[in-house]
Amino acid sequence: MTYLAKPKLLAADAPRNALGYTRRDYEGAISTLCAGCGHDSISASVVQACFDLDVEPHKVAKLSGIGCSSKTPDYFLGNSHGFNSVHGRMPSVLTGAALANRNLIYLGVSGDGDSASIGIGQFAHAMRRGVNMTYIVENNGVYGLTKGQFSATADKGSKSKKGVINSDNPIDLVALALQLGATYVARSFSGDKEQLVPLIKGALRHNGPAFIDVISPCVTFNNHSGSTKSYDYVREHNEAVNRVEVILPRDPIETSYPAGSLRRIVQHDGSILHLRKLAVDYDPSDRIGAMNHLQERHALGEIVTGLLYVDSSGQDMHAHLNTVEKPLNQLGDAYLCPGSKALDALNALLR
Amino acid sequence: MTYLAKPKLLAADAPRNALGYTRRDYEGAISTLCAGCGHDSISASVVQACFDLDVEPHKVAKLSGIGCSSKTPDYFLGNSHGFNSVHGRMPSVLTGAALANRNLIYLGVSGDGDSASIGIGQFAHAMRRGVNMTYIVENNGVYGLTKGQFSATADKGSKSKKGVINSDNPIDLVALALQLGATYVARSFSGDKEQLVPLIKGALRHNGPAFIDVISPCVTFNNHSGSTKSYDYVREHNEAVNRVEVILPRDPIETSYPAGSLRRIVQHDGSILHLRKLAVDYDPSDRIGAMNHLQERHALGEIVTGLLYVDSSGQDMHAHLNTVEKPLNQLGDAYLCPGSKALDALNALLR
Amino acid sequence: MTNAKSIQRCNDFVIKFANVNGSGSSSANELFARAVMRMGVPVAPRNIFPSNIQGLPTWYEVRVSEAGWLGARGGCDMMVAMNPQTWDRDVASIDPGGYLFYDSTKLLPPSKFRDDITVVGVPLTAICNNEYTDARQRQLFKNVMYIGALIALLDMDFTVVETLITDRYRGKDQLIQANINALRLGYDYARTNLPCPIGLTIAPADGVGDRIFIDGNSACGLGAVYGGATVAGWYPITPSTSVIESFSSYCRKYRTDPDNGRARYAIVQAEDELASIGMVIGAGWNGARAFTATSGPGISLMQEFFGLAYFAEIPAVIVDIQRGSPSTGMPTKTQQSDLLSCAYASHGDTRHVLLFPEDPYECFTFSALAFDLAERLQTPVFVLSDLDIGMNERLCAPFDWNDERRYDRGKLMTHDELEAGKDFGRYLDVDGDGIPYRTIPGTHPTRGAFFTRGTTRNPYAKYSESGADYVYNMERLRRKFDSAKTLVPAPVLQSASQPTRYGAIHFGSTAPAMAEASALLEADGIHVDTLRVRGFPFCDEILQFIADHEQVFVVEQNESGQLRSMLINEGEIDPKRLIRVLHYDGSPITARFIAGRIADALSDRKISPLRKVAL
Amino acid sequence: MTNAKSIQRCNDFVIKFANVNGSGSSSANELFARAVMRMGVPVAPRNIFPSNIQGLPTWYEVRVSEAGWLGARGGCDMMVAMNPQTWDRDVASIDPGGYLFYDSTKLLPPSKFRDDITVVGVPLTAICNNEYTDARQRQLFKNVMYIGALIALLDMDFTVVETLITDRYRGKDQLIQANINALRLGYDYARTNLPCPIGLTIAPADGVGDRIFIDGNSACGLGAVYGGATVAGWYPITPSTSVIESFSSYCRKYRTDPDNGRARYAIVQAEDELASIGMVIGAGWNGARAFTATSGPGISLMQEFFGLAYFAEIPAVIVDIQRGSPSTGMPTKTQQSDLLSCAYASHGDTRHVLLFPEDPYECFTFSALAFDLAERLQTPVFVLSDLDIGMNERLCAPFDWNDERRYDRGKLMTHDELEAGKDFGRYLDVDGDGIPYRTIPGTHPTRGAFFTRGTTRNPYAKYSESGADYVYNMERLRRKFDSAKTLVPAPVLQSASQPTRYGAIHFGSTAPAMAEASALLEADGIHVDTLRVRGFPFCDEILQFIADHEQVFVVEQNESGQLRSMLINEGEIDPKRLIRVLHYDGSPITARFIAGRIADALSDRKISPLRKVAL
Ligand SMILES: Cc1ncc(C[n+]2csc(CCOP(=O)(O)OP(=O)(O)O)c2C)c(N)n1
Ligand SMILES: Cc1ncc(C[n+]2csc(CCOP(=O)(O)OP(=O)(O)O)c2C)c(N)n1
Ligand code: SF4
Ligand code: SF4
Ligand SMILES: [Mg+2]
Ligand SMILES: [Mg+2]
Repeated sequence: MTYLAKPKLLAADAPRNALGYTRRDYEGAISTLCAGCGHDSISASVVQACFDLDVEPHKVAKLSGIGCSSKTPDYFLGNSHGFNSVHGRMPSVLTGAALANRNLIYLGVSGDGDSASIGIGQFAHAMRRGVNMTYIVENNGVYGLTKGQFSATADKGSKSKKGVINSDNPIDLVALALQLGATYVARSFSGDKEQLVPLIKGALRHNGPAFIDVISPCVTFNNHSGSTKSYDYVREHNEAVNRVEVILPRDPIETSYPAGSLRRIVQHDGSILHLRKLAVDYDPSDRIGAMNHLQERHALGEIVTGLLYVDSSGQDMHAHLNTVEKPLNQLGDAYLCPGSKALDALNALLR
Repeated sequence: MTYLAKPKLLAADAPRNALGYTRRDYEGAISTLCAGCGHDSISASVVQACFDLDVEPHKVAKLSGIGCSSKTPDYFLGNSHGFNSVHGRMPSVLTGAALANRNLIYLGVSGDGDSASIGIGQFAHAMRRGVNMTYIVENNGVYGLTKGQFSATADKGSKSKKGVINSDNPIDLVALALQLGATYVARSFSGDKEQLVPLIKGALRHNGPAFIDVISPCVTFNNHSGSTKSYDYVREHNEAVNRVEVILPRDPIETSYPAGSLRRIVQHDGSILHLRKLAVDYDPSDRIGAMNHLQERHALGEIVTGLLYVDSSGQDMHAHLNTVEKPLNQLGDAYLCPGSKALDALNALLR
Repeated sequence: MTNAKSIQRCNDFVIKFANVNGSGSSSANELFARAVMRMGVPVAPRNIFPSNIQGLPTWYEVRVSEAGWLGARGGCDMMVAMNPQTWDRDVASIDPGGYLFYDSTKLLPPSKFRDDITVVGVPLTAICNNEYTDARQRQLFKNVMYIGALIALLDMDFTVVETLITDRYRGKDQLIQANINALRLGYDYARTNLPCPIGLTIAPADGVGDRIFIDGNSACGLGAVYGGATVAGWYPITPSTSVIESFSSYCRKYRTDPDNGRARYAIVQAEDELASIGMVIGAGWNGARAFTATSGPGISLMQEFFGLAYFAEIPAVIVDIQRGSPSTGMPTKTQQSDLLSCAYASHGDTRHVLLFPEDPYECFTFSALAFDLAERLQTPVFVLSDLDIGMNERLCAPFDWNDERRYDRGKLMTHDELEAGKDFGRYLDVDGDGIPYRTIPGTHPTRGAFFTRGTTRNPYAKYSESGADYVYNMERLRRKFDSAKTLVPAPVLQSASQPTRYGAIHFGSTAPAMAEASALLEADGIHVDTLRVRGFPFCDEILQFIADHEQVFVVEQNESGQLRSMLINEGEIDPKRLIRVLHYDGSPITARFIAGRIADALSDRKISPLRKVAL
Repeated sequence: MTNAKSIQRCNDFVIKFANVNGSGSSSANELFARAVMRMGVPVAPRNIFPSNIQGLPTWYEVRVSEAGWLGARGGCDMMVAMNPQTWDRDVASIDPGGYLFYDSTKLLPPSKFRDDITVVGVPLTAICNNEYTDARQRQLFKNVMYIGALIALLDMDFTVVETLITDRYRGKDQLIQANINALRLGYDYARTNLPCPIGLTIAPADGVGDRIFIDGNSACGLGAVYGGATVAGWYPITPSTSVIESFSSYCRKYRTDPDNGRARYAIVQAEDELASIGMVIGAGWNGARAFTATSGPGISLMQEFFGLAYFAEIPAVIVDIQRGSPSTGMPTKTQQSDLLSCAYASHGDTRHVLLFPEDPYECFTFSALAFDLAERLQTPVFVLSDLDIGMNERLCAPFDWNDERRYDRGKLMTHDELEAGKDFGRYLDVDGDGIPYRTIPGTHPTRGAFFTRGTTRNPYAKYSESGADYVYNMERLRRKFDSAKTLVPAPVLQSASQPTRYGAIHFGSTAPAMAEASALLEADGIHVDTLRVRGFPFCDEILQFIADHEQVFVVEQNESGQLRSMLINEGEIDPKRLIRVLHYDGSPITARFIAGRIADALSDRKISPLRKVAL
């Protein structure tokens, strides 16, 4: 609670990353969310991922919409600029920010109401436009901040805390992201940091639109039986297709693994994704296959998690626009203003 | 052109349908669209479909957004109430209309810009809500009325009249409709009335959200080579999976066909869809399979047309809401107002 | 331990409960307020809560006033300090001579207290811990327990609270017993260990009469049921959400078909506000009475659709529960700051009909009326309530309904009229009131169908780009708006005890504070006639009132004086004659504030508004 | 065949071309207007077009005025009637004594003509058909051909048009020849078969000077380039689309990196207006100069975001090309009716900065200026142009730019200042102008980062629900808005030839008509000082002007007198002193209309506005 001053003392031996930062340097204000809210675990995972990747906090821009989930950027990366915009419109605001400075890391945080209900249009278009960002939806199937109404990701037939049965078809944001052109698509569970942290790391190092749908139970309004977004339900129906490990160029040369069990994907920035296959034989480079698998399992009530699709060759929005290397927000007057001579010449043509 | 008075004379022997109406009774104002615009052919198909089905014109409500396509409801069914609402918002207006009176036939007409760009959110939510309607998108890949900018359905790599190459991923409304819960999903081509008319008829008789994506070339801004929405391109890449015939209960008992070649689907209202398989062996009751087929062929540059998916057992929005049979807009005061006694009782509880 | 100059008051004080959000205290606090009411003493409770679900501070302020003043008073005579987070400010906020009630289980250093207040400690946690094992129970019953203690301390009637509990949990006997026991524990502890009563007491009175106790949003929902609304398209947003919750629960109660259990209504949670208002407009176009409820951000998002409904002339009802703005602003605080964005909503020249309820009674009445006006005028009608009215229970006149009353569907052309060949021009002014006839889709097989659009058209609804058609339409819309003047509720005049040159105009939730302020001013010999505006467009009485007074104060809960701007513009009033009295920090306006401002203005004659505070 | 009382005028008449939409006539007509300009005669062309792509009627009205009046005049001295659909109204619209030019290929009954006009027939179709085989060619060259005939009839300089064609198709010699031949065909036919010149003639003059000929939207796009805009998020909508088309073509020309051909700008066609403004706000937050261009419906859709940018204090530029409203209204007609929805955009109490360009020169200048103001004031800045300025070519002063000028980035806290430990309160008023310092994301590793939000926060950008923090912020925003008064362009005063008690206030595209109206009135001995408002908030000169005149006419192109309302509210002006002169049928306002209204008002002294036409 922001009302309690945050303890400042820090263990002298707290581990430091390559930049000399401790985990604490990646934390933010103290959370005001309900005790046990899945969103807080996601915040912790973001902190861990950024610490592990030696991200410079001020090189990250964190943007969100409105909702409990959208509040979380206040609770991590206190040294990063943040923007809690308006409900459902984070994608456009982030797109604009990304246009202004291609050199920052863009982290968009949203909720299922924020992205699948009011924000579905902006979500869809940010994906198809190839915005270079990590887009995390903290998906609890309800509107937490307005006290538990169904959101558009609530499964058909699932029961609300008040006992209402949802009769609308659910929107599967992962399926949409796959269809609309996201080049890094994953699903995870706030209760499984081991899976989530590497997925976030991979996304932060990915070039292009990276989408992660994180099932994140709302303990206050959607953690009862009959809900398909409760801790229990997700634990029981979680089907992880793979485990990811992110290897940075500067990391020690990896030891060899039994062939087949491991898949190695080199990303645009040189980072390497190691995918260890689990249960099913799953090919994360086959977009249509991924959609197919997803839908079939969903029909069986299973929640497919892991890195579902990755295309490390994709181009991002700036490539499409062929913009200069230097961030647009850093171009000086001389680069922008054609000056009076050009104007005189133009005037001449207009007579 | 509305400026030219419409010729009123009518051949005495003009064919009449069961209601005694001629085709003319299903026409509207004279089109102001460009000569050759695909949209006009769709209007003609709507007229034909309604004539064939003996639809009572005043029992149809036609709604649209804004655009050349959205103007067309003015050019057919002159005896139906029409509503040219605001850009991209037809689905919500139609949903409200459908809530008010469950007994009319709802025909929503939109464009690709109207539905896939500004309107994608309302499109998605109308589908998942199960609104009982026929939703036709007159898809030309551009914004016609604003002079030819790319819309969100323009294929990646396709060329604009001005020579610009589209770098964004396309939105495939059919794929979305399938994913979001439409129970009747088809794609057709304005140039193929033979295919289009029965698809519209089937949709009008379908219970639940019926979506038809009609590729409808914009002769003025998107009919050049390099466009994937031109008459030539669509003719060359059109892959029809089946042909539909709509049999009304009152029609003569059908003759038998060689098994396998024909599929018979009885709709909620007793009408029967006869699907004659074409080229591929295609199962229109397999939603996931349909999506798969669609995506695979799209990857090959083909445009899959026909009745792609139909589920005649689906429930519509009114079923979900368990509303009374009588249209809400016809319930009298007595049915709506609890009256003073109830109020007195309530007051007592509030003291 | 009671000290000399401690406050001594009966049936006239403010008691405030400081709690933690989500700790279940609200139902206990509400129990207290109801008990006061049941004892016949007017009470006005107010929630002060954060934009958060759990863990942050909340306050419940209860004003006890036998005189019947229901506006916020300000100050605090007794603080029930249950939230350690806010202890310091809570203690500091007690009026000198006031009382502090706290959980004395943990010992606190004297520095944590004040010596000019009376401190009353009850070891609530201790008692709970040896009574209950379950953590949640300990939490919940602690709340009930302090109510018990208060009953003793304030000399209230124990049985009244008992009955309340019995009524509330009717059927759940165990719950009833458990609660009454907790209540008793607190009561007994106080009686035996504390000097009861303290200086603040509640004595039976008959100041309540037949009034009812309900929040404005519930009343709006009920009003929509009585007004014949069958379609609601909505999107959750604080503080409007409970309007729809109320509508749906009353619909379940009153609109479920007895024969087959089916619904005579349809409520759809839309994907956003654009879709909500779109559904309302579609339903209105198709002849159903439809509405939505929202707040500021929703009003902004609906602007384009408002313009369509205005120009295409489609009935629609919008209930706007105003909150702290602009932008996300202060979502859980109150304000009256959406007047301009509703009155002139959408681009271009528009004017919209507004209704300003003062309390739950008018929330009910005006919500029902709005549907008649919307169909009569074929235009959007806005019910402008606010968080203060909407989310707090308020004593108000009992709801009433005249069973003779029939819904006014407005100018609807029927099948038979069309059949008889009656001329139908959808946008034709047939009788000078600017209101045309309309047809509902499906009315007649071959006549009466028309094409609705947001573009210009001729009186027969044919598309037109002619300037003459456009001007005809705009002038007709203007006439129509004038016709609305006599249809919206007339203003309410409250004359001072003697003729005066001074007047005050106010509206909505400012009413109780204004009434009390007038009394305070009268006491100081300052006489002010007050006029409560209840609708827009403004009828002549309002302009006459301004003409009749030399100086008119316009009392509002916004920063720029929005009603004043509208009065000046619509009434062609010289701004100099209208003096702003503006309160806009998100807390409900108080009589002390209003009286103070008016007195100052009249005393030091600084009555002409300064340029820098122009709209 | 020329009849007695036919109009005889040189360099002072209106000629109108009636064509069919999409028939390629516009470029030919434009050629004609340019030719007049090249002959040194001021010319003011206006397109009158439908909301349609092909087949509906369009008109191109060219006012030739050596006196230099560029406003619409009304009436028509010569009609070039090329559209059978509209023949009757076109013929009827010619002033008595005027001229009718038509395609005489098909014989028309005398009933189709008037005997009080001079009819000039050229068998265009016939000539074309035996000259060209291809249908499209026949269509296109017919247009060029009637221009050729007009050159002869109006006694214009053939070589001027030849050169224009040569310039236009430079490099495409075949096209040049083909066009000149067609031109020649028409010219020769007229010379040999018709009495040339007719009563209307164009003689060389030097009334044009160094002025340039361009449309306002192109100028806005160019202004954005000079203003340093690097990001544009937009959504197509008439009449604003060409602003972005211009911006992108000028960017390609001036902002392509010479070394690698890469873009020093980013233009994204968004999915809708909410996304457009969202992108602009995101880019502005991140330190780039960003803008969008839209029209009424877009302004309505952007309302919520405007409130966010206002309250979170983010620079943004919005170019609004106003059109006929409300709703879809008259999308291809002009109006000045978005003032209120921009000035007080979004729910709650807000005030926004507006700029009112009068012509392409100011479209350029103000568009560039807007970016400095947006960053200096950290708020949205609106450039309010309209269809009349935006989509018609207009003679205006040549663009100029001072190379010494540097972009004003406003109060930006730098890395070094932060490093040096300078106190940074994002919402702290450090020097009384109400404008706080901001940091751009990425500025400093450990200092200067803050969390931007639309909710209330304290001066150090920490989340807050405190009323005091809210009020501090609102008062600071008010101070900030006052600071803007001296930053927006000052009004332009045009004094009458002698001291007068009457004044007229106007803005934007009304300027040329107002200037001409003053002259007309002066001629009748009515003297009116005029003041052209160029920005909002209103500076003191404007209020002084009102104070200095007994009666002030406020001339606007909207139905409710929106600028007048703003003047009354912001300036605390007695409405009685401001008289509405409103023209709003979608056609550009004329001097005749303004002068007529003012003369009437002053003559029959009906000068106090009537209640019924209040805002
Ligand atoms: C325009 C607008 N409409 C409605 C709201 C109210 N509102 C705030 S948060 C929210 C839903 C949040 O749901 P979700 O995105 O799933 O976040 P969660 O709280 O569940 O994490 C709503 C409807 C708003 N702030 N703005
Ligand atoms: C809010 C809003 N924004 C923009 C416009 C301008 N506009 C009119 S039609 C249109 C696009 C139409 O494209 P589409 O839906 O594909 O229809 P088409 O003309 O291609 O048939 C646009 C952007 C508008 N009318 N309203
Ligand atoms: S309401 Fe739900 S989503 Fe919001 S903070 Fe509490 S648990 Fe989390
Ligand atoms: S512009 Fe294109 S879509 Fe519009 S009417 Fe013409 S051909 Fe049809
Ligand atoms: Mg959620
Ligand atoms: Mg299109």
